[in-house]
Amino acid sequence: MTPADQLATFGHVSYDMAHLIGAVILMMSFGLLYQRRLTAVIRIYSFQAMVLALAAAWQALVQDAPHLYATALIALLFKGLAVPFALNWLVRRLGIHRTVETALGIGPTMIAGVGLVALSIVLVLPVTASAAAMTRENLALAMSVVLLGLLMMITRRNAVTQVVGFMSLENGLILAAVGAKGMPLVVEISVAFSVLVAMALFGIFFFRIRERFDSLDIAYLETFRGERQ
Amino acid sequence: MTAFFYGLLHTVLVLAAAPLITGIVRLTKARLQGRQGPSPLQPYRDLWRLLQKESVIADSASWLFRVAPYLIFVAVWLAATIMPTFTTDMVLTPAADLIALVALLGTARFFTALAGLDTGTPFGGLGASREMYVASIGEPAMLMVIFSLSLLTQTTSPANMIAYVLSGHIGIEVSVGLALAAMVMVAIAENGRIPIDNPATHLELTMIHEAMVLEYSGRHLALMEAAAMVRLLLFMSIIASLFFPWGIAFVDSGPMAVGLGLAAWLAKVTLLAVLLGFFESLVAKMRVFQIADFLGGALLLALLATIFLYVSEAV
Amino acid sequence: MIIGTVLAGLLCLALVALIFQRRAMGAVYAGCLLGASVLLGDGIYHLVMAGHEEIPAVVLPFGVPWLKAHFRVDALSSFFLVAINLPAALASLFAIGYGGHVPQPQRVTPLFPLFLFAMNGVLVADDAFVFLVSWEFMSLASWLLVLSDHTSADARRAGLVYLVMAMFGTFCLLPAFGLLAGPSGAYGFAAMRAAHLSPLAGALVVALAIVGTGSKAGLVPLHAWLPLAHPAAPSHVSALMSGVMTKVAIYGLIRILYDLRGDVGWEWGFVMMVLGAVSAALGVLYALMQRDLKTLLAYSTVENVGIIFIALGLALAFRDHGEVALSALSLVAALYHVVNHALFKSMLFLGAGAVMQATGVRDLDRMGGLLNRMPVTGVTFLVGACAISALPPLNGFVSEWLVFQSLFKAPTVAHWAMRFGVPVVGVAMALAAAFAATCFVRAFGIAFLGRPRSEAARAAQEVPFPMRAAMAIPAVLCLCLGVIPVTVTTGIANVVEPLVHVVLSPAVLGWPWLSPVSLTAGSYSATMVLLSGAGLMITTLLVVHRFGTRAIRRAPVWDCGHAEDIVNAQYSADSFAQPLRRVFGSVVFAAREEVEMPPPGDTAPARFRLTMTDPIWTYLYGGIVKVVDAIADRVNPLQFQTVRRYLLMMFLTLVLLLLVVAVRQQ
Amino acid sequence: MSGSLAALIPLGLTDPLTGVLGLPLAGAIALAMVPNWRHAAVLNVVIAAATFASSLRLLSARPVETSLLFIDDFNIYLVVLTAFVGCTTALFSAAYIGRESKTRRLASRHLRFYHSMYQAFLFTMLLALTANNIGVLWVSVEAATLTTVLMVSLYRTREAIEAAWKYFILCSVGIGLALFGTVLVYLAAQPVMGDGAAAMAWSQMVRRAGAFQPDLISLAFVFLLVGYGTKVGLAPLHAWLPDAHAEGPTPISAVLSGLLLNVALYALLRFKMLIAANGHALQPGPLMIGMGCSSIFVASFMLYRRGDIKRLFAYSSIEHMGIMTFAFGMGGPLANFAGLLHMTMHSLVKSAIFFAVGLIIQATGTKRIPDIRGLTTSVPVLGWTFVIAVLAIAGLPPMGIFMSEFLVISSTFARNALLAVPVMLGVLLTFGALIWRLQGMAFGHPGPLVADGGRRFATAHAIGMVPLVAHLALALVAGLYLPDALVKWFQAVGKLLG
Repeated sequence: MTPADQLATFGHVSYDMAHLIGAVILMMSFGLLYQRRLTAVIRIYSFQAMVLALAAAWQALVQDAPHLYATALIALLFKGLAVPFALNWLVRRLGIHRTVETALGIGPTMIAGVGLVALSIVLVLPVTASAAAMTRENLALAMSVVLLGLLMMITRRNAVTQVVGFMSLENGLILAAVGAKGMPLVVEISVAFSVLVAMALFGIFFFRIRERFDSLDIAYLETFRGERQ
Repeated sequence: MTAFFYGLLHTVLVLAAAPLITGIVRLTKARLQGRQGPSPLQPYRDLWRLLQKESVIADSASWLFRVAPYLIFVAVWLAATIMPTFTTDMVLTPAADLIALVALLGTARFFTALAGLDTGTPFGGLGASREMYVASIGEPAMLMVIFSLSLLTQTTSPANMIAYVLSGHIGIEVSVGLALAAMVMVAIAENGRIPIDNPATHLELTMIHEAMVLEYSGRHLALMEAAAMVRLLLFMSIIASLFFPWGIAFVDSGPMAVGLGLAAWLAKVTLLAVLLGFFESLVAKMRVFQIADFLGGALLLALLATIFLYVSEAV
Repeated sequence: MIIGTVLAGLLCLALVALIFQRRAMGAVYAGCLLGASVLLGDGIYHLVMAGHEEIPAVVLPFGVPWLKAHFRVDALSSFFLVAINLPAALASLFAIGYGGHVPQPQRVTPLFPLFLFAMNGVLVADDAFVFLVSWEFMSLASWLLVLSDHTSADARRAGLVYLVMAMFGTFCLLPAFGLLAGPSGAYGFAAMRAAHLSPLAGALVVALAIVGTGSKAGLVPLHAWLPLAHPAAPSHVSALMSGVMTKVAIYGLIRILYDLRGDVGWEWGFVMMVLGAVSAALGVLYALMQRDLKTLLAYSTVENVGIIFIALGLALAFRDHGEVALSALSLVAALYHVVNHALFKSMLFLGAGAVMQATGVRDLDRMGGLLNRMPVTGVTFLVGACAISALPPLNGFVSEWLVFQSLFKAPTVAHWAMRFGVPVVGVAMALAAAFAATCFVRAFGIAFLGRPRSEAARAAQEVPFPMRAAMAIPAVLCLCLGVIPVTVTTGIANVVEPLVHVVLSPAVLGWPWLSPVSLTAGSYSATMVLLSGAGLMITTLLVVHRFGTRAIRRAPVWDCGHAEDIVNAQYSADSFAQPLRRVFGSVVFAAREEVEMPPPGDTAPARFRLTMTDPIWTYLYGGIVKVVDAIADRVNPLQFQTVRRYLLMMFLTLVLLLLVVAVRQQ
Repeated sequence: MSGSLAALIPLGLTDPLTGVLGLPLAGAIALAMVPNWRHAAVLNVVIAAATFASSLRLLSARPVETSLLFIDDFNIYLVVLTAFVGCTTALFSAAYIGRESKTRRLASRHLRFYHSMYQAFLFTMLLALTANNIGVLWVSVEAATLTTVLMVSLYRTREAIEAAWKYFILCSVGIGLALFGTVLVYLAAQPVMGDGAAAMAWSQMVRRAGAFQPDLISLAFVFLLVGYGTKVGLAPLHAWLPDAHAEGPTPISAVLSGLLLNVALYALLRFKMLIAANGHALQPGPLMIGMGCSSIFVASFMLYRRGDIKRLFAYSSIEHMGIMTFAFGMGGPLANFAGLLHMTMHSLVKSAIFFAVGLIIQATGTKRIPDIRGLTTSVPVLGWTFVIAVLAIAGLPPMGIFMSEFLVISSTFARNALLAVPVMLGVLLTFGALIWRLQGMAFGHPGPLVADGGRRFATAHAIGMVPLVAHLALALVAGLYLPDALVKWFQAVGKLLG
């Protein structure tokens, strides 16, 4: 048992903090699912990213793994500030109608979300009986966030919201990664790098989409669907 | 040695007796129709007359047309030669069992039909088509008769069948009766007798066999006629020898027995000829497409005959 | 090893043909002729030396790595080497004269040697992989040959059906071998012989083998491709496909059922027997209705395959009941018919090819009167027709006689199914025999006799020498195989000895008398029949010419007085078949005849229309196509979903799998 | 920091991997600078060839295994294969792209971008194959996705962008899930291996995988299966594949089918080995068998409705991936051997087919199947080669795919007949569809050809034929004879795959 492991036990502050932060992130995901208005969606996302940064920082402290501070910083600056800004700019620039029609009603979406959380807890609890309690909680929360992100991508018709859903999915991944004790930097780098490139791509896409069709509703991107001659 | 002699004798006899049998049938029918009728020897005179006439051959006919009569006649005659009638002690008896006999007759029919088609006349084709149609159902029926008999007697060779029957292994069998009935029907069909066909008719649309030989004349026609007569005798002999084999002599049963068998055979075939005459006078010819039902019936009877063998646990 | 070199040579020939295109055609076919003859000789040599010298198995370093490729020639394969390379040699000889007249020679010449190569490869294979590779290669080559006239839509359709059916057959054989080889993958035939299978697996192997080889041999209801594909190919190829390739399939069946599998229940024999009977009867009935000469011949192949299957089935049943002697008899009958059919069917197809070259038509109703114009072709075709109609003293009759003999002994297998099944099979086979005669009277009579039914037929010329030779040789052989049955049977008896472990004594009564079963069971002697027949013939000739005139007068046809010169007044192919069509066709093919009579006074000609449908096509294959179409329509929308839907599919898959894990953990 | 990517840089120059990984990386950068697309194309070929040459060195001298990179029996032949196909495809694209630019479909700046991306793609492929660290593996697969997305959208047509979008979204999500699985694997390994790079180095993990927390890696495998399975193109995760193949430039279709799918499957198999080494974890077999069957079925029925030649073969790729997944799911020496062989053969033959398709499209000017007729008459050499290639992919001997299908089906049937039946049905259906289409395209009266651009295009055409023939020749040889070394590797890997 390393000292870090001793810290990561029930009732201990480090555990409670981590748990709390994770829970908040999960709440944010629900918020994303619940929210209809585009700007609000973006705002919630940025908040989630910031909380994620907090979580990373906390883990860095607990595990005294300094490289996690880097992750925290990336999350804070890039995902918490830059991306929301860019998205807001896009929304304004393209003048997309504010409220986004959802494919699935809010109520059912929420129920499905709760179901997913339950599923992930059911899955994780027996799994990590051996592992540290903190890891376990983190894992359950992270998996829920991932699944909820996926759910959001499914239930929203609009490109921006889909992207947001994708990115909150990534948040879940990072949450899992930071929770994983002593995981080498490789993963964080790769995540950051992938998100970076992903954003770049989205940028390119939005640009292209705009120069071809004048909206972000991906229905425009689905007229052809492969040899619909 | 005796086998060779008897074989030769038989070869000559079947040929010699065939026209007589036909004559007897015609005479019977004439009498039943209240006519005087020609003498039973008339067929001999007809054949002789035909032999003397020149043969007219259609321009469109190929060489097959001229060769066919010989092939046909020889095939039928050979079959008749092989089928034991008054003694089983003959050289050629093992040369062909009943299956081979059927096939020999098939050969004859094959070439008859071809000859019918050769001149390229509508009637020839009509005859050939109908002949093959009749045979297509008649031949299987005959094979099934053979099948049931061979199941009963464990052999397909006529000589051994006769021996088996005469050795008294068989009581009265339902299936034998059925087989006989089927055999008779097949025989009628194969020889183109009423009700299948009418050898005397020349009303084109009803005829089968006559339509094929329509273009023949002179010696070729004579051969065709002779072949028909021999075939009739052959079928009568088959029925007589397989179903009523009594009196037939065996290997190394002396000349007395053979003589007896000879008498018995002539008696049997004469009787059959008369019966045929009676029968033909009684029934009317049936339409061409009913023949299928008639022969199908024969086929079914033969099949039943085999089935009944199992039922009666004879094998 | 001779065979190896020859096979390699065939491959080289293919290359030569590919490079030099048409210029090398004659040389290529000559090479094929040489190769096939060598293989033929080799096969005969092995047959003669059978037992005296053991041929070593050859292992070459390719194929499945840890297995290598095994080749071996035993009595069975050398017998089939003979049965296959004899027609192959004839076809090559024929092609020397014929090859240039096919629609697209450059698409045929390179593939012909490959086809021979593949078929012989199947025979010498000694492990499953080599066997199947050659088997597939055979299908491949013949498929391209079928497609050689690729501009005709029919040929393309035939090719498609053919190749798919061939693949189906392979996918039956493949698992069969898989079962024989077991999970460890012992694909060598030697290992398979030793393999012990569970009853179920054994049954599965047999069933798959029957279906797999049956689909290649053209067993009803798997025959659908055959009458399409065989006629579509050039005639010398059709001869190979019909006369030879089906035999390769038979070889495969015998190899699996009699060699690799020691014990097969009599039930399977019964099944094969029934399938064979159905094929025999239906096949010839189909043939009887065809107007296209080559299609007719193809259907008659179905019939003959059926007869062979009957014999093979009987052999199985007998073997399972310990009647080894009878089993040997039926097996001999089967192999006898194999070689016979290989001979006369390829001869007939070559004849059809000659007719097509001379007249350019395949439709019977446009031929006629060819016997006078093409004497050699005519006579050989006549011989073939007689042989295939099982007329003594030709070879066809001998094998059918043997089959009948063993069939009549079948009730000794004391089981009600056999006892009641056999008579029915007997009826079917008897019908088949009778129909075959009718069918070929029709084929020969309409095509070669009567008056020419078209200008093309009127202008027909006899074909050049190599083709005539290629048809004359088998004609002679048909007679030879017919008149010395005892000798042939003795030879074949040695071939089947290793399979049934008993030597059949074909002539209990001594040399010329073929009396295989017992002293009394029945006998046939083609030799004596022929001799005595000749004697009677001479007598007849003497008598007739001694006592009758020899005068002959040529005159216009009489025809009951009202002869008219319209050639179409002759009986046509359809009208010849009409009575049987009325009786059977209406039931089996839903054949319908419509006659449109013009109203009185109208001078328009009356019209006759005939429609026939093949129920097996309509229901079995049509059904399959419908199902596939329906499912394809259901599945196709997957291509046209929105990204969201695709994500949803992904999501559901994930959740499903997670649930699986969750359930497993509890 | 031993775990960071930075550790990649100080690779000894003597290390054979330097060439294999360094050359394409350098090439990517260099090609971005070359303005003239003709020079770029030639340079592209040269670099790819050099990469291939240096990859051959691996056969003789294997590099020492680090916690980041390693070469073992499994990836060595895949590396060589990838380098080879990369090289031949570069050659083909040199012949192909010229024509495209002439027909004004591509501006030269696009081409510049294209060549650079091509090398980048090769780099990511090779990195993924040689990666020992599962994190690095993930990174490179992700990078591969990004590069290919860019290349798929190369023609700025509406269809191309739509396809690229679909491809990007689906694969990013898939990749995300794969990352989650990777994290889970680390979590499973960490208690046993201790913190740090050791717990992500595959070669070290596989030795002690028996001690891992079974439930955790089971869970991980599910995420990895869905994640990497998306890139493999397993139904129902396959949706991106046909469009990406159809709308991108043909050389890209060739490498997508020939390389990317293989690499994704390779990643999946690495993790399967981990699970196989752990006795108590869930059996991956059934899941893979299920996915394989569903892919085979979906693909085989889809084929009957395709009117676009590139989509047709894209679906056939899905089917073959299904067969491989099925084979590995069955496991056992025979099936695994067959699966590995099938991977190799498929990437050779399928890329060859796409070469042929590219030339055909350029010759006939259409990719609608009904408009393509009588190729064996109009362009005999290409037509017949195409016929041979399709027959090979349809699984007819003497090509290698027949051998693998033979092994899969026969061994499966011997073990569990019922499992083999759907595969056989699917393969048969696919066969029917392919032959049906092939006959329509290759035979019959030839359709019209687009006006030929004279000698230059004739030579370009000839150059394009070279890789095509080379691939087929290899497939043919492999169908008859496999070198012993390859067999040994296959069998060794087969053991690990369980």
